[in-house]
Amino acid sequence: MVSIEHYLILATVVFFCGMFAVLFRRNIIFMMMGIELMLNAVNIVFVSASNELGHLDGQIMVFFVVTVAACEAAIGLAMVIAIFRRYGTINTDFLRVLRG
Amino acid sequence: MSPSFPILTHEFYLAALPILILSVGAILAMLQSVFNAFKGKMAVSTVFFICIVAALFSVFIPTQETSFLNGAYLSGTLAKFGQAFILIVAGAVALMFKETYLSDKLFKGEVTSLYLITVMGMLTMVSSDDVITLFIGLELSSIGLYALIGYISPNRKSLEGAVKYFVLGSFAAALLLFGFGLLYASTGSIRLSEITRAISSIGNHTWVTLGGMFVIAGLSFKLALMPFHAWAPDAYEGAPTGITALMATCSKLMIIIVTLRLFAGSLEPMAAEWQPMLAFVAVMSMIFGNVMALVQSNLKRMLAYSSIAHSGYMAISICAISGHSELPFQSILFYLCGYTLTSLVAFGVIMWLENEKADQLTLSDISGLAKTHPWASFALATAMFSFAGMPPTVGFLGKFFIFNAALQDELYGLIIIGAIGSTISLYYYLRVIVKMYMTEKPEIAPVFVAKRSYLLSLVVAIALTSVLALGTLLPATVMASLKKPSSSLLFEE
Amino acid sequence: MGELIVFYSLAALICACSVAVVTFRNPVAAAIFLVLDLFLIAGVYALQNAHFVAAVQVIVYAGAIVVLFLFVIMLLNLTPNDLRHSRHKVPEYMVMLVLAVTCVIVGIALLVSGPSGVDKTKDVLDKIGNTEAIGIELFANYIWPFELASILILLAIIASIVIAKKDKPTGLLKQNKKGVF
Amino acid sequence: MDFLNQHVASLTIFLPLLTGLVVLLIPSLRLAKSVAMAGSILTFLLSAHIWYYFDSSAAGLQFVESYEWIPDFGIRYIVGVDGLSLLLVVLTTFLMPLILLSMSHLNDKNQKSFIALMMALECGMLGALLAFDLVFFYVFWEVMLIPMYFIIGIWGGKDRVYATTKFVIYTVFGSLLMLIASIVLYLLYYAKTGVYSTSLLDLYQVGAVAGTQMWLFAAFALAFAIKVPIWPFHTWLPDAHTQAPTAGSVILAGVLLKMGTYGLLRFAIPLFPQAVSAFAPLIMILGIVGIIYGALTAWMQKDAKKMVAYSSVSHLGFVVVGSIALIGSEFSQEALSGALYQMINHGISTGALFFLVGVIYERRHTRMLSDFGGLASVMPGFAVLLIIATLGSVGLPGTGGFVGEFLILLGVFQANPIAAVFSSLGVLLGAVYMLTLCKAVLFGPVKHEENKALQDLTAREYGYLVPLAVLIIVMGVFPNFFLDKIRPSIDHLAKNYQNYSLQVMDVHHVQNREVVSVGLKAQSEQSDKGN
Amino acid sequence: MLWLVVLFPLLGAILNGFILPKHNKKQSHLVAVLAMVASFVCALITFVDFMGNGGSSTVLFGFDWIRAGGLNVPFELILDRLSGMMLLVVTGIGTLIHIYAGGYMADEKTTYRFFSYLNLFVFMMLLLVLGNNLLVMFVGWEGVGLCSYLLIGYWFEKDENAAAGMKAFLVNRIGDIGFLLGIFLTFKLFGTLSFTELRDAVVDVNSFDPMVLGGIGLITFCLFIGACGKSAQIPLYVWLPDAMAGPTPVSALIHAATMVTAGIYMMTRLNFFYYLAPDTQTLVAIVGAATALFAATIAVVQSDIKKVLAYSTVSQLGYMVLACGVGAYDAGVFHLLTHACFKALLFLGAGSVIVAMHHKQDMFEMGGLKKYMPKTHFVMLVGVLAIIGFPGFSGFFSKDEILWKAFIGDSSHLLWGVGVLAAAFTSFYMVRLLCLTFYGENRSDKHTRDHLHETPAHMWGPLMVLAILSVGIGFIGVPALIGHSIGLENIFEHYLEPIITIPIQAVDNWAYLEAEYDHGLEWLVMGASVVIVFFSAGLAIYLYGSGPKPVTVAMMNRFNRSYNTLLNKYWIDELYFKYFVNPLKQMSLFFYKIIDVKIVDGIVNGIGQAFLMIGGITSFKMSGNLQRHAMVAVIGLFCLLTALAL
Repeated sequence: MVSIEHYLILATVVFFCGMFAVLFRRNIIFMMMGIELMLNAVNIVFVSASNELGHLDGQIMVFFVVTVAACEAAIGLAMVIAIFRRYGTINTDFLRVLRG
Repeated sequence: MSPSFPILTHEFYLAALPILILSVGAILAMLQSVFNAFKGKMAVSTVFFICIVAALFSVFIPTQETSFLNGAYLSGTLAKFGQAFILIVAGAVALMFKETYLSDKLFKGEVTSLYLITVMGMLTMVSSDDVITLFIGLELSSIGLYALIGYISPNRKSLEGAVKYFVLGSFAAALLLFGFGLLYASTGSIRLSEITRAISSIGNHTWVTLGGMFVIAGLSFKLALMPFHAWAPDAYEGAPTGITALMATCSKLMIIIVTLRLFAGSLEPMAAEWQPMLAFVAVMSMIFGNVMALVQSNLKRMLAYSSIAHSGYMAISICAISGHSELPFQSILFYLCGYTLTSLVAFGVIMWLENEKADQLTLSDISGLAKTHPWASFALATAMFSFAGMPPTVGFLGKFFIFNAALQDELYGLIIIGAIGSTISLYYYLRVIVKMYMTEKPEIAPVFVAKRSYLLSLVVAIALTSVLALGTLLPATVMASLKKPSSSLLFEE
Repeated sequence: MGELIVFYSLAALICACSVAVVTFRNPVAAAIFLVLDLFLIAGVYALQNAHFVAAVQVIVYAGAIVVLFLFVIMLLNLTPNDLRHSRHKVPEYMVMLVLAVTCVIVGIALLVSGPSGVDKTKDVLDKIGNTEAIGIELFANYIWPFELASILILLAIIASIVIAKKDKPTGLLKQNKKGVF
Repeated sequence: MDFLNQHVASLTIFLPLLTGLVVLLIPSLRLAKSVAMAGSILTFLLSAHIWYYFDSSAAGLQFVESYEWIPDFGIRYIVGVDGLSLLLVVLTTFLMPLILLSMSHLNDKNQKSFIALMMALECGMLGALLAFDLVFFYVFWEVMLIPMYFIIGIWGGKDRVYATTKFVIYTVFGSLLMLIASIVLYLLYYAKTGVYSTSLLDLYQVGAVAGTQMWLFAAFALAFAIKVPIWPFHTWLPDAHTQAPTAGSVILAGVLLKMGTYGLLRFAIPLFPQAVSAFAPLIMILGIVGIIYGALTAWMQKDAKKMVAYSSVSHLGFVVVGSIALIGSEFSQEALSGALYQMINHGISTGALFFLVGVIYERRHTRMLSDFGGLASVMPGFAVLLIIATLGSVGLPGTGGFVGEFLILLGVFQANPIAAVFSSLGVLLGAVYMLTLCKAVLFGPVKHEENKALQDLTAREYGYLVPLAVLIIVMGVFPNFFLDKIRPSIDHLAKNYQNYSLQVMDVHHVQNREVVSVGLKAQSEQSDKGN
Repeated sequence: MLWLVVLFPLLGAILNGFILPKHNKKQSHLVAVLAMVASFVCALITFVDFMGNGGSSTVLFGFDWIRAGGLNVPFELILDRLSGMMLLVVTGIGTLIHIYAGGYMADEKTTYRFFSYLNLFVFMMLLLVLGNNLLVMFVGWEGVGLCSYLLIGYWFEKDENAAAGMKAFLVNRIGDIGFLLGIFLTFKLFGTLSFTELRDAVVDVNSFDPMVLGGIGLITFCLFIGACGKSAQIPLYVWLPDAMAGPTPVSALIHAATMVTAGIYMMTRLNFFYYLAPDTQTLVAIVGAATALFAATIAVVQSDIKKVLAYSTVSQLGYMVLACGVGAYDAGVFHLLTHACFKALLFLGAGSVIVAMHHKQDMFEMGGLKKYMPKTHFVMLVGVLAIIGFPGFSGFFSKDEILWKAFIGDSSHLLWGVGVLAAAFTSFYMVRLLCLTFYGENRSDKHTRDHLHETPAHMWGPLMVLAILSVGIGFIGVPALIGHSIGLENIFEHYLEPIITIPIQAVDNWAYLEAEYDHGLEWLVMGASVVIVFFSAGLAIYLYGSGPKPVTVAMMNRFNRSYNTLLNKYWIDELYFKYFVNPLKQMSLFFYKIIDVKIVDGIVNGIGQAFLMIGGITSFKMSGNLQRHAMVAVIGLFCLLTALAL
């Protein structure tokens, strides 16, 4: 029997990996992948908690998180396209009109 | 356990009517776009306003004050207050929008539908108890806003603002979810009310603490509290002004309401852990929000930093939350009302001034405005005084109540910092007035075209009147009416 | 014991894949690793009796979302120039250190205190993973968010269209017309 | 008449505001000016009504009006007059018509807004003087700032923006701390009685523990010190004065600064008696430093207005010193009366000085002393009035200034002879700089050609200067006329500041809506412990 | 009636100053003179009435002036023997000088101003004299200072005059502070400021609390500082010579006859205090004697006719103060009286000379005026004889009395010695003045000489009256010694007796005043001084009898340094400037330029700048980079964690 802490730590590692991507990848697509990873980490937490507690709520939550992740991916990628169309790049370094 | 379907009673439909109306409206508006039916500007905006008004009326239909569907939908005074608030403000913003140069862009089928869904998401968020619905609501409003920021205004800033908001917003959502995940793991519930109850019985547990930390971080992101604020100036500046107003007011309200729901009962048992965190973000926001606003030249960006500082003030009050006194709730809500009205005035004036050629107002653009546009200047100046918390505007009383609440909780340090921050803020608020009233018009100045803008002026005038009235004659009434929503948050053991 | 072995191998692979996702330069490779990652996570779900969720994970995530990613990556035909690593002016390693330290602290904090001992008896354990139960739950208690999710998807569609739609360039953008389409 | 007696305080406060609004709405400038003048005179008459019907045998609050404002928080609208505020109220309403009379130099378009702002300012000042609720007072206290901010900022001199911003930020900083302290006080009252109230009538009885009192007093005192200004918080004053238009300077020096000392007397002292005893030496020292420092600094100024501004620092130092002269466990009544009296005097004589500087500024568009000289032969009428104002300012016997300074010094001497000796240096130094001013402007040869053709005062200028000059002398010759009105209040404050409740504050001439008087209760045990 | 005495001059001042048309010189003169005459007549009637009633003090209550706390100052006038006498002096001499001034100021354009000030001065002086409490006296005290300021600066077009006026006012203010402190202390000790009450409080007390006695000492000291200012004693005398910048009638009235004697008057009023404070008395005596000598030495080398008279005034005031110091208040007041007459006479005479000389005041440009202005010469001669104490003239009696009292009051006789020395100098410089002005060859330029003429009747008329007084007034106070031999009683001493009250406790200290002395000694002392006076007068005649002899120039060169020191008044002004005024000015500039602008404002502005800078830096750091935004957030998260750990 693997205790819940293991799952939580796994989730934490994945979460911070995702965070790393957001922090250190200049490419918006990578950043979005990072966010997907973070959401997956969240899902691990919910699923393991659900298993631990004997609830279905956690799994339902995962279900919705996946949906939301899909939506975010859709709109994010739409933005990537729009950005690429305008700037010719998706490197975030070029997003610097707004500053100060 | 046997499946027990249908809990969707007619009471539920009645209670959820505002949201249903909005979604129907959104779909109608989208259909207009799809079929290109009902040509003409009027059609879409008519649908839009009818929806908003109908939803607003439906808020006031008396319903059972319970939670439906295990907390998926709440219909209490606080929820109703939030819904009415959001609908009114969103309607007002749309009214103002209607007379700006971007009107055509907003009142297109698909964009109107985005707007309606955004509003709907906000309504969902203020009226849900379980994290799932709450999260859906959050995403509904956020995604809508990403699109609204990015699309309506055709300059490159808006897209940039949208992207930044999107990335950081998603990041925040992930943080928030991670926090809720941990809370779920430790409390066994995804309902705010149960989480709260469980926390007070579990007490100080590391998972709870950590979960709370991530939740605070996520909420701070959405509230634009330092150091999770960074998206706000960019998004505020990049967004069309009306959308900025919406972000500054409605999305703040929805987050605040969720925050209050979550912390109303749980902050006290966890005070030792969570209060320092809240205090930290509050202090950072009050100091750096104000200090960084000092050096801004773009009006909206300045207001963004100022809104960060204002969130900081609200966070003070959040620190002071306890389950036994409605004062902090009342004061936050009052503050928020005041802040919203003031923002409506300020952004309204900016919207009125903006046009295609001058879509990013800077401080030097409004130099000498008082000579050419006395009323606009007066409104903006009043708004600035209200932001700065000077009587006789509502800003002062808001600040008074916040301070009051915090002092009741003996948060002296926070209040002193708040006072210092407030003093700093005075400088940049006054700078706006200095530019308008005490500076000559620059040689190269944007031309502010005189437009027909009865609706916009009407909204600004009403908001302005309210700013003054709430500061002088009516505070008692408003405070009293906030009492009931606030007392619904009181935590009974 | 077997469960433990499976978990550890899955966890190790997940971690490796995650690191690969965030460090690989080639977006296609990263996306592939992401798919792998998601599959492995589905395994973790399965390990915890969440079979339905695991299936959803595979279908929706791996099947739809990552494909979307790959589609966009291909569509944009990104050049290496777009994929440069970041060059931060702030000390990058310090931030990394902060990140790592935060991660470790969170991990340790989670580890040191076991479950909070909250009441577990709400549902029967054997229902976990029971697809039927999930369905009932979803359409009974969670019907409202479920319906809202449909609106959310609608919103995402509209928003994506609105954002990605080719717009007539105006104002500022006239000089900066570098679009590939 | 009954109605008037019941509402005269509110009418006095809000009539100016109303007038200001009406002025803005009237298209014709001439009419607007007449309306403003009528309004301000009417306000003066209202305050004269208060003066006339004021029962000078009672220490209590009179003409009380009390309504709920924010009942949940116990915040009320309470206004009323007692001896401490009476004179200042009348001074304010008296100055305002004169100020209106003095305004002609503005261009037509702006003049209406200027008048409206002035009227708003008057409303703010009167409100602050008459308010008897801490929050309500604070509201007016801040409301005063806004019109002044615009007056200096729009119609001021070259560095007006700097000056006015500094003025506002400085003041607001102090008052925010005061706000915090007020709230703490209010919560203390709640903790003690279980009832929310911000009414001064109630808060006087809080009797916080000594340690808390220190902090609260420090916050209040800082706010008031900045407003007064007490050295070293004074640097905003010369800037504000120099940059402000004449009318602004007059009202600033005439009334606004007094709010600080008034606040000390009304709030800081009776609310925090133990802290007062502890802080009195410090404040006394700062006051004395202010007297000497202000005077010395004024001496070498090249700008006439700056000189008068620094003279305010010095004069208000006297007021501060007088307000805080403790003899054992009582305040010196002489010094308190003197302080209050000196506030009025300073308002009048410095007001007159600013008017006079304004007169020559209008003619020559410079205020540098070196640009004048020998004006006595060109403008004899001006010379006479300037000399009278100067004498009032240096406190020559026979002018009001003397009575004030004398009483202050007399009282301070009873409390602390050394302090009195140092303070009295101010009397000498006051003469030094004021006579330097006089000499530089009036005497010597007419050095500049432009000055030879200067026109003497016009009828209008006489119109607003002569009343002041007359008052300077009347106040010196018949001080009892004024002192009698304030005596009971002063007496009560001086003797009972440690236990200041409004038991004696019975209400006269009005059937007030509810009973205001609260029994004189024994100090709480806490405060005894603090002792 | 007494009120009328006071009010007439005020009325005159107001009429002239504010109401009547301004450009009619005759009219303003007339108004002023009428006011004075009316006042004088009333004063005379009052006085006669008063003496008719036995000359006991009466207090007239006017109104309550200041009432605050424990302080209640009524506006009261007191009419007693002292104030009655002063009443006559002020109104009488005032009237004469007013009449005279009409001629003196004939060329002026703004005489209304002059007469208004002058009337106001008389009003203030009367308040000073008549006030029944320290505060009313102080009103007059400062009021006369004000008028003095205005009148010295009457010709304000010249910077020096305005400066001189200012100096007078300010130096007086220093004294006034002393006066004020004295008032405060009095109030603290006795709770009242009324003279009558104070007197009742101390005269009959047998044994004082040492504290109270010390307090009285301090009171008297403080008040004496005031007196030093007003009566131009060391160290505050410096204003008086400069005050000669005013028109000469002013110098006569204010700076010789009335105002400057206020100090002596005040001390006499409060003699019961002073008697109780022997230490102060000693100081007073020393200061008086020192001033008398000091000023006399300076006067010896002055060439400006008015300056000589000014220093002579200082010197004579020193005598009066000396008299007060040794307890001989009656003598002091008597000298005050005689001095008022003859010094007014001298000043007005000098004024006539100055008018004749077209406002030239240098004596070395005069000479031989006797033949042009015989009447003036005559009165001046009388004046000089009076001041040098020529036997039989008023100055002789009064000065002798003082010197005698100084002799007996001081066992070392040093005070007396100084007094006599000063008298010698006095007679030297006065005779020098007379010789240089009226005798010898005329040294002026031709134009001036051609226009030399005697003054009109309304100018020499008052002079004649004063001359008569200068001679005659002495006979009301003939010292007992002489009086006994020529059959004249000392009316004056007798007259003042009720005023001069030695408190019971102090009677022993002042026993010598009443003691009997050997007449031979008295004669000897008197004779010595007369001889010395004659000797120095002779020396003066020898040196200057017919124009300055070359030997004076030789001596000037021989004793260059001492001469210069004297000419520059011992560099006292420079000293004051160097050690008081300039440091204060430096301090003022330092306060403003360094402390105010740099430090205090620097801090205030610095805080603002610092915030702006922080804002600049932080917003630069947040340079709009998405990653950086996220990083800040993560660092924030870390901070939260830290906050948690804490």
